[in-house]
Amino acid sequence: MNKPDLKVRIGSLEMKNPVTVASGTFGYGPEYAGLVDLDRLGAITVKGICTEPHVGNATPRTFETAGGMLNAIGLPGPGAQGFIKKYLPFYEKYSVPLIVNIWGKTVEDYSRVAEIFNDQARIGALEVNVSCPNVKEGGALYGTDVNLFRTVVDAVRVRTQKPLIVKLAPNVADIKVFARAAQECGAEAVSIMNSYPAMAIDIETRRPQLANRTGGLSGPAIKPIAVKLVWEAARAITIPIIGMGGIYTPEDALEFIIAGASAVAVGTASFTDPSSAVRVIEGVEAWMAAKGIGSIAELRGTVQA
Amino acid sequence: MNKPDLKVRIGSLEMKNPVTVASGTFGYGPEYAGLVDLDRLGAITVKGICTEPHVGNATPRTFETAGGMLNAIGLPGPGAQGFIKKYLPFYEKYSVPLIVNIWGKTVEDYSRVAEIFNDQARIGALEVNVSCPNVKEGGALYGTDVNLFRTVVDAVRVRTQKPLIVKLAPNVADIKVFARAAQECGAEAVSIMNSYPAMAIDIETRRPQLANRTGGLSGPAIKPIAVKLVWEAARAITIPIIGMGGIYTPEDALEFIIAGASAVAVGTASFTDPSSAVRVIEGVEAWMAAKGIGSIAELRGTVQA
Amino acid sequence: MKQENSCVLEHRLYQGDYRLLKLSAPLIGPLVQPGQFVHVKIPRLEQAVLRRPFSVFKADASGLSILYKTVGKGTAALTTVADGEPVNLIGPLGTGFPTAGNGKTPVLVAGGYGNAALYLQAARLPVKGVAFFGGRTSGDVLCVDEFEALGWEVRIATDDGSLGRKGFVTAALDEWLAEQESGVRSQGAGGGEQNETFQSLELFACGPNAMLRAVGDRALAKGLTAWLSMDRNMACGVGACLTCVIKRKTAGGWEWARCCKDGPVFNAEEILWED
Amino acid sequence: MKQENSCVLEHRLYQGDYRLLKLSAPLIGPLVQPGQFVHVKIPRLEQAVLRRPFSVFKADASGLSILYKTVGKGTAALTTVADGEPVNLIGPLGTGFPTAGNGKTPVLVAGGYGNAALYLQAARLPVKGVAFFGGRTSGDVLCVDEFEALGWEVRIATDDGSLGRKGFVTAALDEWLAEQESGVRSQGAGGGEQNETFQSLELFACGPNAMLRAVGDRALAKGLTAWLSMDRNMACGVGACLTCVIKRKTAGGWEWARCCKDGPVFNAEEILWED
Ligand SMILES: Cc1cc2nc3c(=O)[nH]c(=O)nc-3n(C[C@H](O)[C@H](O)[C@H](O)COP(=O)(O)OP(=O)(O)OC[C@H]3O[C@@H](n4cnc5c(N)ncnc54)[C@H](O)[C@@H]3O)c2cc1C
Ligand SMILES: Cc1cc2nc3c(=O)[nH]c(=O)nc-3n(C[C@H](O)[C@H](O)[C@H](O)COP(=O)(O)OP(=O)(O)OC[C@H]3O[C@@H](n4cnc5c(N)ncnc54)[C@H](O)[C@@H]3O)c2cc1C
Ligand SMILES: Cc1cc2nc3c(=O)[nH]c(=O)nc-3n(C[C@H](O)[C@H](O)[C@H](O)COP(=O)(O)O)c2cc1C
Ligand SMILES: Cc1cc2nc3c(=O)[nH]c(=O)nc-3n(C[C@H](O)[C@H](O)[C@H](O)COP(=O)(O)O)c2cc1C
Ligand code: FES
Ligand code: FES
Repeated sequence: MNKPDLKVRIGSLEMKNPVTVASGTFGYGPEYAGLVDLDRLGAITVKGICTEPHVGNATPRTFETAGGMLNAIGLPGPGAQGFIKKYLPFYEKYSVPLIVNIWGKTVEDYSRVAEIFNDQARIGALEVNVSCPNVKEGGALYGTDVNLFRTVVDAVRVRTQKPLIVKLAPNVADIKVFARAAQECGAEAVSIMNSYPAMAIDIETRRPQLANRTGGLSGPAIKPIAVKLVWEAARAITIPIIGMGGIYTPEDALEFIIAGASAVAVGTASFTDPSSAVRVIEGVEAWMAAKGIGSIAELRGTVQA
Repeated sequence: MNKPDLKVRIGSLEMKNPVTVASGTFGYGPEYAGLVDLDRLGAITVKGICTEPHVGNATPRTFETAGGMLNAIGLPGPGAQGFIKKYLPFYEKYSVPLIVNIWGKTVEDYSRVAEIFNDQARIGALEVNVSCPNVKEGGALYGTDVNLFRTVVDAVRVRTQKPLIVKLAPNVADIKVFARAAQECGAEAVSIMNSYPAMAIDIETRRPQLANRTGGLSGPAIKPIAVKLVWEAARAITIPIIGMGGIYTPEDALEFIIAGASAVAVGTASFTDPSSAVRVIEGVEAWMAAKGIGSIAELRGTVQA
Repeated sequence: MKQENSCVLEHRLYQGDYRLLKLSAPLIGPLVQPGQFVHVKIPRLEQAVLRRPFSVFKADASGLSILYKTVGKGTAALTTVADGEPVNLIGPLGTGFPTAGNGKTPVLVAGGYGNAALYLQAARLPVKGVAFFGGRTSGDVLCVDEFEALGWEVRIATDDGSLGRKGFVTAALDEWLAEQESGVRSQGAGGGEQNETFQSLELFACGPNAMLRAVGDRALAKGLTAWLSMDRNMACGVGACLTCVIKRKTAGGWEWARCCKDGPVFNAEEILWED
Repeated sequence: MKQENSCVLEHRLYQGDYRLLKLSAPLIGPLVQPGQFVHVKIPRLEQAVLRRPFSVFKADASGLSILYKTVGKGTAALTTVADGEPVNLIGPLGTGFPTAGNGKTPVLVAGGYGNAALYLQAARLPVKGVAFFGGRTSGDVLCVDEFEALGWEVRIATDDGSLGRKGFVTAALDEWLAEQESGVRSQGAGGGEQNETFQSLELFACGPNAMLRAVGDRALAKGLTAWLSMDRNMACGVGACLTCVIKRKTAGGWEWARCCKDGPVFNAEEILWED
């Protein structure tokens, strides 16, 4: 049984296997370093960062639901310079590729943060979050109005030579429109999907369970939605797709790859079990080896549909 | 402890309690009659019917997922005349209000089926399904393109004096647009939500788990999405909302009502437990009585958000 | 059709991969007809919205039992239920086997859990005949003693030859049918009577789809009546959701028939097989 | 911080609504510092994506135990785990209690599971002092004997007066603090020494937020150091998700601090309470 070739490329970013972690579920890297061998991962994707430090939402920020959870963290973070100072040095001792998730309140914000990170050699790619359901400023609209969407992607594109991954919003009538727009604007990849706008209410207090009122649904509950979106997008574009949404097992990851994803991200699963991402990598490799599948490319998008 | 007033009105349709069943999960009525006292329900909503008999999709038609299920039944049915002959007589021995879910492949289909049912006194209201994820013909687009949506609702409206409930598609960027359009076109209510377009793939065969390739996700998994959509729509319109999506317990139903729904439908829960709808009714009544809440109107939309 | 909160009376390994689960079911038990099934809410499998259908193996006022094999997450969860634990049932469901026609000689054909599904039929048929049981290996062939105790002649075939003859159960059936046909022909003088004896055979089958189809095809080819119990994924179990449909021939073509309500047992004649 | 597949060594009703769960944890057990917690994957609760945090009650190489109360679906599911069943743990997590300052006299204040969370601290502090335990009723006051056996003086208050004095634990604490303050004042001659004795009190508290805030306010008002173990909903438990934040005062204003990583124990001085 030969070892299958798990390598995946997103523009100049080389991942030795197709598994990264989903932004916001793995902190900035150090948090899980005691439990997870970071260099086993195909890449680390860190929590969304904007130009300036941001406080995010009030608490409660998460709530568990059937087969999933809501979050409305609201993108608190140290800002671009804070991230560079506080977290980039940590990566010197690791070889794992680094994807930084960026966001902004304005188009100008997006391009500034992209520009700041463009100089940082340790950063392998930027993931542009135009789909955070939890910040009032623009965020949501950038992901669901295709003109605004293009404006943001264009603005970021001109400021960075790094591979650009555009993270699509799931709550649109036709994901293909946004996938194509991202490709046309010169993105190297899209990631699908962000958490789905959702809500839960405490019937006793009649207050939302999240301080932000609404939040994003993630976890196994949304997996079938994500697989569908990946499958649709894969037939509309030629750039790679990073699939995510409820991936817990190697089988889940394979389902996304067969649907059309080139790589996948493990998100909520890390909360349930921090070893999830590594288990997924090992399982994908073992499954491919057992079936004699030589490479991810051989598997990608092979769904008979 | 006084008995709370559970009555709800949808135009001329009077429901003695706010709980109906979701179209397609309760057959045409007779199927569950041996297990459920149909006259306990606020209304029965039957499976989607179109002018002519329709065969629906190939099998497999359903697939279980985490906290939910996919279905792509594809609206098989006896057609309008078939329904009238085969099922309407059954309702003579019951007093439960009857809501008939209608669909069409063309705008003309919609208006014809509405017209056929307009003469049937036993039918209390029509629910217009513009959001079935599982028929290729038009269906999906009618629910996500607001101009087509208006065309369908207008066409049905002119052909029937019965209360019109428009069933909205969840996979839109802004549900308020469709809720308002339904109200403006003269609908008496909207129902939210239909199952969410989704997919699952068997990694061994690399074939979709459903013959139709994609299907609709329903069940507890989608409840937080549905609650959010109901909450948003409730702030945009004044006509009643029938909320649905993963309702299993009285608390779930109360959550939808507090979010802004006037009535609710129990769907997938009937598969898990046929007594779900009656349990929900009894539980809602008991909860309201215990809290001294006199009527549904007192509770509706009272979320502090 | 009732919904009943039953409770586990007995739960143990039965044979091979199969477990026996006996449940108290004073409401449902006495109503069960051969070939009917119960729709089981698997305890502790909270994330599962669907019940699981199982044929009734035995049933009377003392309870109802099923024989099941672990094949997925539902049946895996079922293995953990303990004596006294509550289990919610809906049943009896479906249209089971008819009794054999007047003067007919019943022939049973079963594979896998089909043996369990046919047990009540074997017990209640007024005439006993021959039962053909197939399985991958000897462990898959269930209840042989019990059928023999009921007075049935049991013929076994296993894929690996570990019990009975080696090969498919349909091969054993073929051989026997040929014997019957020619045996009768060579004995008699004219054609009428022998044909009648052979034609008196009535088949009742439950097992994998491929087996059912093979049994049905043989029966149709030879002009015999065959009743096939079809296994189809189910959601509601009561005829409401239209998940479990198969194509049933009609005068003009075909219509959908629901395995959970119109079946699971169908006359082989009615079934329009898809490939 | 380790992830460990532990296994149930003991599981029983402890007192009132609380159960004791003892787990084998050769990796995590020996590392636990007082006030730290473990993040528990509740077995059989498959639809739940989140772990549940529990303070470590006791821990050594033989295992670690928690005391928990059933309040929701996770803790309800936990009550069904059986001896020998595997339970996945992450721990020890968080920044626990510091040891008491040099020459300080420790005072413990606890409500509910706080008693369990403070036990290791009580056991490991070099000096024993007074422990104030509160609860709704006598059944909620845990481990009194065990604290006494460690050499602590235990003072109890219950809302219904069924054990100890009637009222909030903070009322008992207030009275005692006032006694200490004035007692010292009336005994001594000058002001310096008495003040020093009173100022030597160092508070360690765990319990409901309202209680913690009350303890913190008193401490700040009287210039005492108080360490409060905060209970916040958690997702990751390791500092990655930013679910469990509280406001921590900074020179310029405040910043978020994560209860799971920077806490759960904070100096009362640091906490910016929200209303
Ligand atoms: C009328 C009828 C009678 C049956 N009688 C028996 C019996 O007596 N003993 C026995 O061992 N099995 C029987 N089965 C099959 C049994 O229902 C399945 O093995 C069981 O549903 C598998 O569930 P799972 O969760 O373990 O498998 P999974 O594959 O994890 O189930 C996933 C989904 O697929 C469905 N599914 C999977 N396999 C089947 C199948 N073969 N038939 C129908 N649905 C399936 C499940 O119900 C569930 O919805 C019968 C099926 C039918 C339709
Ligand atoms: C650091 C720390 C230590 C703790 N130590 C103990 C202990 O020793 N003994 C004990 O009985 N309890 C302790 N708790 C509280 C315990 O975590 C909750 O009672 C438990 O999570 C409730 O889960 P549930 O599923 O039963 O409740 P549900 O209300 O059904 O839970 C739903 C969600 O809310 C969260 N949640 C609910 N209540 C709390 C709470 N009070 N704190 C944090 N999250 C909550 C759950 O984790 C879950 O995500 C501690 C909490 C923290 C933060
Ligand atoms: C707690 C939490 C925080 C998140 N923060 C971010 C973020 O900062 N930026 C972003 O693009 N996505 C964020 N997401 C979305 C995830 O990256 C991912 O798209 C989503 O959770 C679906 O994957 P999953 O179901 O595997 O978690 C967050 C998700 C969670 C649960
Ligand atoms: C098996 C099945 C069949 C359905 N058929 C219809 C239908 O015919 N017409 C329709 O408007 N909705 C149909 N639906 C959608 C439901 O009415 C409901 O909107 C959806 O399932 C969400 O509710 P739930 O989560 O409670 O099931 C169907 C759903 C299921 C599961
Ligand atoms: S399973 Fe629902 S119709 Fe048969
Ligand atoms: S629980 Fe995730 S940061 Fe504390």
